[in-house]
Amino acid sequence: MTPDQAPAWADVGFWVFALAAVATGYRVFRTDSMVRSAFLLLASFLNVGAVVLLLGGRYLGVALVFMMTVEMTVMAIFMVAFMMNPAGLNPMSMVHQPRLAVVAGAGAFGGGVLLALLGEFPDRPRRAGADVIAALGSQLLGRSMLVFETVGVTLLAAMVGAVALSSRRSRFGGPADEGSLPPPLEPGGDRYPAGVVPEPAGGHGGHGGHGGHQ
Amino acid sequence: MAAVPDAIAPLLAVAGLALAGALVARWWCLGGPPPTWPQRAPVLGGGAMATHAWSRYHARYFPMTLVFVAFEMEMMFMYPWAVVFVR
Amino acid sequence: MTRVLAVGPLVVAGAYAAAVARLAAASAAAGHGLRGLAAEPLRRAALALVQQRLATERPDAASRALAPAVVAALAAVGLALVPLSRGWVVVDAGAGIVVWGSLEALAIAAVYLHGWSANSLQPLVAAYRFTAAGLTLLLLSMFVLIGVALPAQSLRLADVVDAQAGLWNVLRQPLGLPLFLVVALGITSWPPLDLAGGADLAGGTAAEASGPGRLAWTAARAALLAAFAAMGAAAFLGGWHGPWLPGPAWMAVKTAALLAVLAAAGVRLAGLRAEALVARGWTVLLPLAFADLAMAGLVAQL
Amino acid sequence: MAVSRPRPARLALVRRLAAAAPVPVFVARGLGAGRADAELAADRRLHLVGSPRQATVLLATGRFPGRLGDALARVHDQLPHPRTALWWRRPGWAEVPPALAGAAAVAELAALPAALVAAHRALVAGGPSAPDVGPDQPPQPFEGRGDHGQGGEGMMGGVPWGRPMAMPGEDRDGLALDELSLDLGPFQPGFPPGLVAHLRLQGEVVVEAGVERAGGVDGGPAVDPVTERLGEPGSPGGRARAEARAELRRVADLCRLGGLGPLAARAAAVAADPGARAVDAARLAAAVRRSRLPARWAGVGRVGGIGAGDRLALALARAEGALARADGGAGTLPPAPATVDPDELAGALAGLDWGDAVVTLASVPDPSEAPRPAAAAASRAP
Repeated sequence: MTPDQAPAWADVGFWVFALAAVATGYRVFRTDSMVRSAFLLLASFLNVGAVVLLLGGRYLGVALVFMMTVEMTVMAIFMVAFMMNPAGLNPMSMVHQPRLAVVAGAGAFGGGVLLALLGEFPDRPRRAGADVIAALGSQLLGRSMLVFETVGVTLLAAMVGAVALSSRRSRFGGPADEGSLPPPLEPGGDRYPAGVVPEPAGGHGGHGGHGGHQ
Repeated sequence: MAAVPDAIAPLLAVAGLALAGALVARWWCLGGPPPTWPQRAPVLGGGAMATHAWSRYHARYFPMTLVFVAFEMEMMFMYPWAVVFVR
Repeated sequence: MTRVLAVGPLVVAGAYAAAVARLAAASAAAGHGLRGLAAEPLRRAALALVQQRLATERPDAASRALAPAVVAALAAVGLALVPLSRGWVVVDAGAGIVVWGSLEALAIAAVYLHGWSANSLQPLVAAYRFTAAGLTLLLLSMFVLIGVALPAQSLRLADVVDAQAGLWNVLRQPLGLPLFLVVALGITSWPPLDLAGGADLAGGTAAEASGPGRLAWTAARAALLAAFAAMGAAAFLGGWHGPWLPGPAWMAVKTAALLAVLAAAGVRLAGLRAEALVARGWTVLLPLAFADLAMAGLVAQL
Repeated sequence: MAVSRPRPARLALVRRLAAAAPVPVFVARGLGAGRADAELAADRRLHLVGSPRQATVLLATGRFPGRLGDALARVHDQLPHPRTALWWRRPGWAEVPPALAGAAAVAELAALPAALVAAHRALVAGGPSAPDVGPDQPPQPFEGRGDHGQGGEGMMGGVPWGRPMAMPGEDRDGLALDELSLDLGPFQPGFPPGLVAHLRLQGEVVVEAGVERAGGVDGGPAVDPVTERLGEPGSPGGRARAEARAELRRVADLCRLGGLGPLAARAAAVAADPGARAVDAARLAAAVRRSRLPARWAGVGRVGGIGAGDRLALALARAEGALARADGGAGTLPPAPATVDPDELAGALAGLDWGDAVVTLASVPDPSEAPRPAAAAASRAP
């Protein structure tokens, strides 16, 4: 379906999914639970995927859903592992540096709007019945082979790097983080993230949790 | 290859109706009186836990997930590739 | 629109067929007869409807309600994607195989959410176990299904079935179907790969679920298993192709046969622990899946 | 106070179907009955469930002194309504735990299935559902306290919704994530009677464990139901049969824990059959081997020299040998594995993941499940 012949339901659907994407995206920052936050972001992406599908991005929309689903699941696992109070049992704010975030968000939104209004987009409606997926494939195997290969090598480097960085064993067999200590919560301060015992002679096995940041 | 008809409307309709149907069915089921506090204690075969179960959970397969995400991104390029591979 | 509404009965029939297959296999393996099995799923469902719906002290109520509903919706989309006969498919998606992949990914997310939502240790452990195995199996599934797209030169499932008019994929790519069945068992958390429902965890993510909630979870996973069986039949067993019988009948027969195989595996084989499954998934099954894809490419080039 | 629920007429069909469903039974093993309840798996009218959330009937077997009574009360209240409790009680047990105050009692193992089915049907037809034993209070009072009225303070403090949050602990990976400490059991499926594990977990890995026999170490069968049913307690055949039966009950338990319910049902059927022969046990052993369960558990839970998989295989071999002897044949009876000291068992749990720890605890032979001649047991009866 080309934009000029989009039926009425597609217009309605576009607005419904677009608004749902914004609403769930807003809720990401208004919940206390890391898991809810991750899956609300996923819900936002699912709505964006539906919007892309309605705009005719048959592969792109589905691929977006696919990738974002696994990525948000993985993100939830990491956020639960590394954030204090991951379920938000005590209500807390999800927002850090709110002023900077507001400025950056407004700037990005303004930039996007300007781009949409002032930018020149190619106006080449897709032929009815064209197979976009095959076109994408021949592009990847043909003229844009370099993109494909660059992405491949980059991702391979990412895999190797991820294993090297996340494996605890160092090149010489010992623990990779031997002798290292994470930075204190404030520069020069003596409060550490919960669970970190600065002196090895702490003796109480890291219980107590040092309060953490509020 | 023949023109591929668009399937977006039925896809969204099936997903939406099924989700809504399942949620309505849940609401329709009775489910009895609201549980009391002793009924709500977590199941540990007669055992008990002092704390909430929700915590910073040590999944232990963090490196696997990182490799997986990179691998999966790579695979997303394979789908269009598969369509034209034989040509 | 009528096709869209036909998905409802398909989901119910699929869940029922998967439940009967499981009960029949269990009954046969236990040395009991098969008498009265047809009504058994109904009896168990009725009992669940009479029972009280419990909650834990501080659950994530929205996630708890959403997880079974999402799995049910995924089963519906899965069954809607599969062509049941020539020209009869509810969702004729041009990227059907990718839609199937996202469906598997969403199923993993839903199971994780189900285990997380109870705020109880045993469901939580099960959720994490399942996610590790599910992600591994997701990669396998991508390889295997890209393999069936090669000869069809399309990601559309109707084309995949059409391409098997002469020779079924199960013969062209013999590794594909067994690997896909492993994925089906793992992602729907069905025995023997019921990593989200281990007996050592008092039922895993469903350890805290009672009454209607447990019924919804079990039924939704059964329907998803049926969708996997239908997908396996379409992608590897030639779908609706076959002599004498009409197309839908062949699809029903093949789907039922795969459900029977899956159920028999569940009652006769001990499952792998999550750690072993992940390790073997990456070191044995993934190379096998790659070999399957390479072979599919070679055969398709001929 | 019995909880009554509205029963509209349109639910009549649902109730009729529900009454005919296999009875979901959750078993709480007390002292003095060993693993005898495992035999119920052979009855297809019953469905032994892994979580009390599934059950309509709580079956309590044996005595529940001291902390076992508290645990029983906890599990009792976790069943959804409608629910009831049934007590497999021997005459002469005076002590009644609070959870079983109003429970019907059954003295014979053979009479249990019918009693369970009858209790289930009466419940589903609208009979009274057992009220809670514990008070309707949160684990710790929280309402209206703390920063937001949820009982919590700051980020991690207080008792939000009645419980504190887990705090970080050391781990072998160097990540100081939260450590969960809990008591598991004594009624975790597969556990021997009265066994409670105190676990400290990081993720699903056991950092440190303790093992306790709640209700006392000497909780052995006060009255042995096996020998009693088999007639002459002193006869050598009866003794061998009792040993085979105890091993087969263990096999049924372990198969269920391994996710192989149908094989558990077969093991239970052989155990319950007074005329079982060695060949039945041999066929069962072959089916278990084919399932690959002993191989899967080969390296799991090495305590006292052998792992869980070997213990399962040994139980099958002992059952076969004992049944051959009971029939007057010359069966080879491998020696029983030695019971394990709780501290040694606890030491073996550290570093295992949840599944391996549970399998270890369930498979290690326990003094409370060994069969004894009724005469010897009777002298110990309270």
